[in-house]
This record gives sequence, structure tokens and C-alpha cells, in this order.
Amino acid sequence: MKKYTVINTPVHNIDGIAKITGRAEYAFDIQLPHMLHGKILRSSYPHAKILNINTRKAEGLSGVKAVVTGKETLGVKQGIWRRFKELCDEEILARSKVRYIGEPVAAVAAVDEDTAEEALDLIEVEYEPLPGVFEPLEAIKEGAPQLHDHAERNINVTRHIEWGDVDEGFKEADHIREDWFRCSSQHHVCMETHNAVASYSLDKKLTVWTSTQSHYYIQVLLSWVLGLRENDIRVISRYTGGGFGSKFELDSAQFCSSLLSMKLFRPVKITLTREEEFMATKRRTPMFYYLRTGVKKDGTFIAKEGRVFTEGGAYTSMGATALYLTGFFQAFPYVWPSYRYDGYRVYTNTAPTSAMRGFGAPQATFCAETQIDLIANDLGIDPVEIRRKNAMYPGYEVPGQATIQSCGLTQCLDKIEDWIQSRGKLPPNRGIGIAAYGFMSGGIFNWFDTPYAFSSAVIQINIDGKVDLYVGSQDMGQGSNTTMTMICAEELGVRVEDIRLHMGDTENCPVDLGAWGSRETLMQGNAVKMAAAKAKQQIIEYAAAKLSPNIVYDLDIKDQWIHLIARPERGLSYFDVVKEAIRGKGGQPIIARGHYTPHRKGMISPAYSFGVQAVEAEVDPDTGKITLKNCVTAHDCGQVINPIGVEGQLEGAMAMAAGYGFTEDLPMDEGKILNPNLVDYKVLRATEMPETKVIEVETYEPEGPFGAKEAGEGLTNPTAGALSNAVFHAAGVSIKNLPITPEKVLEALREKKKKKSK
Amino acid sequence: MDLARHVFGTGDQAHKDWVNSKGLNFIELLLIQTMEPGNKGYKTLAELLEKEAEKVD
Amino acid sequence: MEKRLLHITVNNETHELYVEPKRLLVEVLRDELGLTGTKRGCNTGACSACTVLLNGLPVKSCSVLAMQADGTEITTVEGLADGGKLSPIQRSFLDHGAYQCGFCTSGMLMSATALLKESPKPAKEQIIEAIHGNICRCTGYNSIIRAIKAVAEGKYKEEE
Amino acid sequence: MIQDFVYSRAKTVKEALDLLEKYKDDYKIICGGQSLLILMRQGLVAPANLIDIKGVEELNYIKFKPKGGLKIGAVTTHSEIQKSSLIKKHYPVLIDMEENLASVQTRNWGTIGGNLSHGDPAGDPGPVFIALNATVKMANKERERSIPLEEFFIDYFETALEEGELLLEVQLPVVPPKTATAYEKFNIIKNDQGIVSVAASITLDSRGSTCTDARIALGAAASTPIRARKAEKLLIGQRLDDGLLEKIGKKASQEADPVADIHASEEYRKYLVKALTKRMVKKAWERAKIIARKGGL
Repeated sequence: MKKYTVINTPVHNIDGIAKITGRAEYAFDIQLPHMLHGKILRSSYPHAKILNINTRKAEGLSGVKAVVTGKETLGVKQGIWRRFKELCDEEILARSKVRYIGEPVAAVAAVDEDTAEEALDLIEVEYEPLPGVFEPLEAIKEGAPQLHDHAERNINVTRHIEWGDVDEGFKEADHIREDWFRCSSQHHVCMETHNAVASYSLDKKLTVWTSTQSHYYIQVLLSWVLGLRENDIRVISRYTGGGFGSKFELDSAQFCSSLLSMKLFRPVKITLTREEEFMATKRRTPMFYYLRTGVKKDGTFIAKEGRVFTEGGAYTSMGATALYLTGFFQAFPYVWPSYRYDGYRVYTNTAPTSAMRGFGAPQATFCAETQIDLIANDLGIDPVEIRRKNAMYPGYEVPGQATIQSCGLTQCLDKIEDWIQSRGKLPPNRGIGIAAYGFMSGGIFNWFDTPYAFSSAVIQINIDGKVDLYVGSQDMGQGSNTTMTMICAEELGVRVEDIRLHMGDTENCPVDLGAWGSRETLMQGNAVKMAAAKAKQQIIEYAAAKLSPNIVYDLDIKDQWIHLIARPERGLSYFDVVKEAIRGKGGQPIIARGHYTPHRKGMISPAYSFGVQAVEAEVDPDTGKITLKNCVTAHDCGQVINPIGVEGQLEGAMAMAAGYGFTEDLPMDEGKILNPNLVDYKVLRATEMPETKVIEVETYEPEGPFGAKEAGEGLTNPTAGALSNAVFHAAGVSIKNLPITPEKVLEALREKKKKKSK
Repeated sequence: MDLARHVFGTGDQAHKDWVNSKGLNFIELLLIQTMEPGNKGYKTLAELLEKEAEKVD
Repeated sequence: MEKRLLHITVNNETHELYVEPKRLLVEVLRDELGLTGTKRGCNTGACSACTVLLNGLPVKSCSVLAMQADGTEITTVEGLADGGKLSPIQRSFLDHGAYQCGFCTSGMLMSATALLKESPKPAKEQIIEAIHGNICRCTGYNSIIRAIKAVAEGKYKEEE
Repeated sequence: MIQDFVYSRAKTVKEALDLLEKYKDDYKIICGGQSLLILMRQGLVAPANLIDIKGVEELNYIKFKPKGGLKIGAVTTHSEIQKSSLIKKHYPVLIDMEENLASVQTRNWGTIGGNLSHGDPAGDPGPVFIALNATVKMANKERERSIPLEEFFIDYFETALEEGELLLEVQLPVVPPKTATAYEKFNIIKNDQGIVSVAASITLDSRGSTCTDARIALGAAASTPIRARKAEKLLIGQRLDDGLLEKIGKKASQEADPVADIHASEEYRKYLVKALTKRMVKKAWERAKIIARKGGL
């Protein structure tokens, strides 16, 4: 019998049929009887005191049922870093002060959307405008306008990482490079905008249908800000139209629809417009990066010092995590004898910056990988060679931070080198750039302060052998529903169609922290595997009596067949045994639980994915325009669970990361986003996609289910760096300021010409 | 040194007040750390902590 | 606002209903007829998540007044799987994982369906051109292109 | 949110003109509405009356006469132009232009009349039609009139259409012998509106070596599509060489008067005008040469 019957076989997404027939019901689609529609009034000032809000006129408009302002809330300063009081700084409905354009100040419920929108114009808000500050390097200066009383010089969070003797290291270095980089912002652009339908009933129970990456987080945060008991709140999120890091904090649609529903005892639906989505639903953290790097003549890395100032926006959000991770992944995936990082997150009067796919790592990887190619160029060393020389390896310990167990980085470098060679000599104005990367498989940190296990799963096996699998993980398109089903089927020895998955509902699903930080496959996966193993044990106990194996024989279940491992032909049908087992249990279905919480796994994550990406691009010397030609990624995600899923994650991440590299940006004027729509905000289209190729480098990760690890977020890390290196090799100019627009390239080219002519 | 990291790391009001009460300026230390080379902010804070520790003994 | 009578055929069913002239086709489909398979992704006619077939041609139902669709024949994603049988493009989307979150999928399927009807053997460039207007934030498009190509190559026949 | 309006539907040009007359102080005409509906949703346009001419079938045509040239009715969709074999044969550059105009969905519902009446300086058809020496026919209840397309565009989103006046038709003269036209727009995402666009039409002498006539039109380079007349002059009587191209490019970028926005600075736009003008003149010239070699058209 082959090793696995389900794992590593291409399996259709179990939500596939619903999604391709239009039957999948997103919160966006929910219509309830007697339902009202809500709209949110948002600040048009980047920084202002709220002196007074007069809602009388709005309430007078026919069709308007209720208006709420911050005054009517408990005024909780909430945040996802619940363990650190000072980092919980966002009220969602501002009571006394607004700190960014788009911050909610009031919400209306009316019979239809148009009426609600009309009512917004009738709400009179009296502001006292305050001077704003929009750049971190300005905000940290003495005398700059201060956003929060507790945050002197607008310093929100600082992070320090250090190992080895950096100052000594620089003394030993033959070559030292200093560079400044600017990493721009980026918006998630989930196709389903944030939305929620809240329904509060007379029995004091609140049900919220919403689009989220973590129904558990939303349940807990809502109970905090609304003063309701945690489990009197039911959060339902069956389908989520994209998340990418934007949907695991409490958002204005969820909060305001709940407030209005509690006031009216009627369902209230709030759907953010695309413009609101851009203005006020968090975004990738812009960073100013200073890198000082020392290496030996032969390219051996000696010392690295990184300093970062991040544009925090008005509130902490998830930015504190991004600040730590960008520092950690700045030194990834290489061996640095000494490293020092100082990160500063600075409050500014702009939309809060937070988590987005890669979580600080894409910024770090862009800067690090761009600088590595510059160093390689300074020393005349091949880009692949310098990376191979310093690559992490299995068993390597990042001092005080992490232990690397599985690591296929060197194999990835070999595969990419082969591909580069296969390209032969490139036509003029073409270049290939590479970037190496790694990422975590779920965070070990518990700043949310949950008393629960990080992931839990419950299994019930019914009389017909059908398995009910209850998970807390959230599928936002990445395919975790299918992954969990496959892991369960493999461990239990049944088929995918034998399993009925239950998810996206706090009422009947166990707790999982949600789909962020690439945690589901490893953490929820381990919980599912444990539950399945326990259920399987119960079945095998009954089978053992029947098969009465000699003690030397062991029993196992594969593909619905319970058998002696040593003599697979001797066995029983899974279905027959389940029937008898349940009868034997006094009619009780077989039930088992599983859970996972990482222990003693360093500061970051239990396991790390690795990879190398090569981007081939062409630069038009007349206009500076960049055209992507090829993108090849060699990726180590441990044991592949579902090949269809991994391929999709790789290609999708690449498209999003390429956008970050050269088309997507959020330009602002005094805190106002200038392109809050999909016409002026440029996401990649099918016409911009290069040929993509995925090379799987399989390793076995001892901590992961069946040896699997992260395969979703990390893939967002390398592209911007690989692209900037491709431009460097194609046109001889290095752009250290994202995004790499044609205008910047052309300017650099003209500068270069000038220098030459001199 | 690790203690210094902890103090800066949490950065909450209690720690800030303690450092300030010892005649140093918490924010200034943080800024020195990042504006000037050589890990100065941490070294200064570490020295302070050592002195204080000795007092306790 | 005075409502006007609208005659419209959707997925071979005729409807007569009174709508405000300012209502967009997508609003009538989703809110009046309950066909929520058609999505809305933006407010500026830029994402094509709301693509439906109007007299066989793909249009953005967010950029057509319902009254302008008076007397026309509309096909939405709900009309693709005929008599319990998935259409070839739907089956190909399954096999190629040509969707992830699924929110742009209806629009993608409508664009692909129209393309394959107009030119059953499109070149890759035609495929890319046909879905250029549809934003997908999850897949990176290539799996969608492969799925359409597979149908064009005759790998998926209409089920009998 | 779209403000309320009174909706009227015209089935004939006469009905349309009557409605324009009736509502003259406050109306908007909707045809494909691919731009208008966005403006209305954003509340930037809120007419009391909306007059729908999408169904005016008598304005839906593409006609060509070997002497008269091409006539395109105002409600003809972009897709119908893109797929017209007549146009492919006689004005192939229009196919290039349409193939890169927005998306299939927009081309299927958007119309040529609507596009031109919108008066967007970054629109695709403007520069190409100007390079092809187009005129537009308009009418109100009293009279009909025709003007060159380049005079039709007055300012940002402002055209020569007067109150009560309707755009009926775009007319293109027969392309002179030994003439070819080329069009390209510069953008980051294909089919987006051009950050800058350039159309060039070149006519060569009988030997196909020197330029006897030239028309260069620039899009998104000023408040309306404009002609680079000084650059055109530099071409007359000249033979093509890199030195000449450089001079033409420079001149055209001097004639351009673009504004900066989030997509490009003024300086970069001027630079793009230069780069694209050089490319389009060269491309049109080479096409014209081939035609000249073949002899005649």
C-alpha cells in the first residue's frame, strides 16, 4: 500500500460546487426578514476634536430608524493585543477625537441604503480641527502633533532584536554597505468588502453574519465592546470573500450593525463601499528601512544592523506584530553571526496600518534581498552563490529566537540556478532577479490572551460511517476546509466524501484563533489529526476483538479498510465496524477531540517554510516600463497536502506581491488617500501575469501534520525583491523605493546617463 | 541587558515612569538607540539597571 | 421616484416587475429576483464581478440601468448549470482550482462562457483578453486561463 | 447613491430631439452610460431628467462608400466597431484602438457617441479619429451641423454640443493613397486609459520616400485631445531618419501641456509624449511605405 491515500493527491475544493454555481452564500448576500440597512458617517478630518454631534435632523428623516454615536457606546478602547492595555487604543466609534480620515463617528439604520446615506448628510458634527502629522519621521520629532496622550513623540511600539556582537562584526567585515529603503503601503482589496448583518433578539442574544478570518476573535471582541456574555454572541462566517490579513480585527461594520440592532431589536446590515474599504479597513504597513551590512570578501555574512520606522497610522491594530516580524525576517533565511534590529512604530494621522499577507516580511525581504544583490555586485559574486554560502540549514538555531527543523533552502537555490541556466543568454533589456525567503507556520505568541488551545477539533462518527468534523479554522479562499478534510480522511483511513465539515460558526465549532499568520495547516491541522487518531483508536479497539490479531500484528485503517498492517488483505470494512462499535457503545456515536498549542518553540513559530523565487523582467529603456516575463518559484512547504491548493497559493501570492512591487500604492495628501477605487488603484490583471512555474521541494517537518508547513503567506515575501533585482540586472539601476514605477525607473536611467556623460 | 530589553520591549507606563524617576528620559533613550550607532540606549539603561540591582543586594 | 414596468427574461424565466428607473441591473437581479450569485466588487465599474450575459454578450450589470435591459435576455451564473448538469467550463474550473474565495468566480465564469460561445477555440491571448476586465485577487489568473484553455482544447464536452 | 431622476426613453432621433427640447434646462443623455453611471453613483452628476437613446436603432450603423468614406452612427458599440470587417479593411488602426479600449464588458455596452460626448481627454477614440481627420455630425430640433472632431473637444469633459443638441454620427474621409496611421497609449495595466496616448497619420509621396502630409494627435497630454501641428510641419517634405524623429518628438512634447496626477508627473508625461510620438511616426511611416510599395492603398 502506498504511503498516503489522500495526502498529496489533487482534491477539488470541498466548497467548489457551491462557489461555481453561485450558491455559496456570503454574509454579503444575507437578506433577513424585517432587515434594516446601515451606513456609517466617517471623519473628513485627519485630526480633530469632536465638540458636538447633532443627530436630530437625521433621526427626523422618514425611513430612518436609529442613529448611534460614540456617546452611546461603552467607550471601550479595544484592540487585538488584549494583553497590553496601552496597545488597545481604538474605540471604532470615536467619542472625543478623530485621528484619521475615514474614522467612524456615527451610524444610521434605515429602511434602505439610499435613505441611510441621505441621513448621513443630515448629521451635524462640530469639529475642532487639530494639526495633523502624516510621516513617521515627522511624527517622532519633538513638538510634532501628538495623537494619543499616552504616546510621547507618537511612539506606539518599539522592538529590539539582537544576537552576537554586531559592533565587533563590523570591525571584522571587509565590505560594509549602508542603504535606505522606503516600503510603500498596499491594500488587501478583498473582492468581498467588509460587511456584517447583526440580529439582536429579545432574549438578549446577538447573531452576527460577517466576512471574517476569525469568528472567535470577533465573538470575543464584540462581547468586550458590547458588554455581552461571550457565548450570548454567535458569529457566523461560512464563506469569506478574501481576507489577506484585513479581516481578523473587529471592524466598523460588525460593531455598528451590532449597536444598531441592539437598539432596534431588528436585523441591521452594513456593507462597506469599495471607497470605505480603501479609506478605513487597515492596510500594509509602510516602512522606512535603514540597513547596514558587513560581509567578508568571499561574501560570508558577518554583521547586520537594521533600523525601521513604520507608519503606524492612528491606532495599534496588528501593527505591533508586523513590527516584530519584519525585524525577525530581516535576518531570514540566512545565517547571521551577529544581528541587531531596532523597530519603531510611530502613530500618524493616517488610516491604521496592520497585517497584510506576509505581515512585515515582504518589506523586510524586499530591502534585504535588494541589498544582497548590490553587495554581490560590489564584490563580483554570483547572486545564487552568495545566498547559498549563507543559507540557513536544518537544525540551525536563530540565537534566542527560533530553531529551524526542516529547511530545503539549498535545494531551492539549486533548482532556481538550473532554471536560470536553462534560460541561456537573455535578449537586451531583460534581466533575472532572485530572492530567497522564508515564513512562519503560525505564531506562538498569545497577545490576544486566549485561555483556549490555539486550535481545536471535534469528530463524531455516525452509524452510516459519515464523519462530522468540527473545526474552528476559517476558510477565506485559501482552502483550509479542504485541507482539514483531507488530513482527517488520511488519519482516519476514510475518503474525502465520507466527511462532512462544520466550520464558520461559533455556536457549534470549537475555538481556533483563525486564518492568519499561515497557522491553519499546521495548527488546526494538528488538532484535526489528533482528533482523527483518537477516533480511529476507538474503531480499532472494536476491530481488534473481531480480527483477534496476534500481538505482533498491528491494525490500521486505510481507504475504509481496517486491516492487519503486516497482512493488508486480512481485514474488515470500516462501515461494518463503525456500526458494531456504536451499538457496543450503547448507541453512542464515536466522538473524539483534538487540540494544538505550540510549546517551547522559540519566539515566533513552530516551523518555517523556505523558498527561492526568480523573476524575469524586461525594462523599456525609452519609457521605463517593466514587463514581467517569467516567475519561477522553488518552494519548500514540507509535505504537500493538496497540490491544487499549493499551486493556487503560489500563483495568487505572486500576483499580489508583484502588484506590491510595481503597480500598487496608496498615495496620500494630508492623510487623504487619493486613489480609493479600483480604477486608480492598480491591481494586476490577467494581462500583466507572467508565465508562472512552481517547483516543489519536499521536506518533512516533524512539527507539522504529515510533515506539512506554511504555503500561503510566505510566497508574498520574495516577489518585490526579485523584481527589483531583475530591474537591476536588466537596466543597471536599483530602485529602493516601492513601488518600482516606470517613472522612477526612467528617472534612474536618466541619472545614470548623466553620470556616464560626466 | 536582557532586562533592559524587557523594559524597552513592554514600554508600558509603569516602566516608563520608573526609568524617568531615575533621572533618565525613557523616550530620549529610545531615540538615542535608533538615532545613534552603537546600541547606546540599551547600554545606558543596562548600566542603570545594574546600579539599581546592586543597591538591592 | 415613480416606478416603471420592466419586462426581463432571466435564465429563461420571464419576469414583469416595477422598478425605480435609477436601479441598476445588478440590484434588480440580486435584491428583487434573489439571484445573489452575481456579486458586486466595486462602485466604479472596474472589477466585473457583476458580469452577466445580456442577449449573450458579457456586460457589467452594475453599469447598466435595469430599464435599459428592458426586453432583453439575461443569463446569470445560476443559469449555467442546466438541468442539474455542470457546464464544461464549470467542471474545468473545479479541476483546475480556478477559484479560491469564489467572489469573482461568477463573473469569471460568465466572461469565459461568452468567449467560448463566440470562439470555441480561442488562442491564449484571446482568453487573457476575455477575462482582462475581471479582477481576481486570489488565484493570480493563470489557473483560470488553464481552465478555459482546457475547455477550448475539447477536454470537457457538454454532458448528455 | 444615484439621485432620483425622470427617465425617458427615445426610440427615434426625432423623439430624442423632442425630449432634449422639452427638458432643455436640466437633462443628461444616457447611451451606454459606462462613464455616466459611475459619475451619477458618486453624486458628481445628478440630472433631473435622464434621456435614454440606447434604443435609437437608426443611429446604429457602420457604412462605407469608396468616395464618401466611413460613417459610424452614434449608438454603435465599441464591439461592433472592433468586429466590423469594413473597418478592418479600410481603417485597421481603429481595430487596434478598440481592442485595447477598456474591457470586453465595457465595449459590449459602451458606444462611440457616448465616448466622444463624454469629452475625456484620455479617451482612446479622440486622438485616433483626429489623426484620421474625422468630423462629427450633430443636430438639434432646428438644424444639423458638422464640425471637425478636433473642434468638438473644448475642455475637460466639455464638448461643442450645445443645449438640445445630439451627436449623431462620426465621419471619416477615405484614407488618401500611401497613407497609414498608428496609435499607441502608455499605461501600466493593459487597456487602462492612457497616461499618455499618441496617434500619427503619415502620407508619403509616390516613391514612398518623403512625407507629403502628416497628422499627429495627442491624448491625455492637455485638457483635450490635441494636434501637434508644429511637429507635423517638421515632417513635410522630409525623409525619415533618427535625427528627424528626435526633433519631432521634442517638438510634440513642447506642444503638449499635460497636468500631473497620481499616475504621472507633468515632466514624465511630456517625456512619454516624446517617446511615443517617435514610435508612432516611425510605425506609421513604415506602414505607409509598405502600402506605397504595393502601390495605391
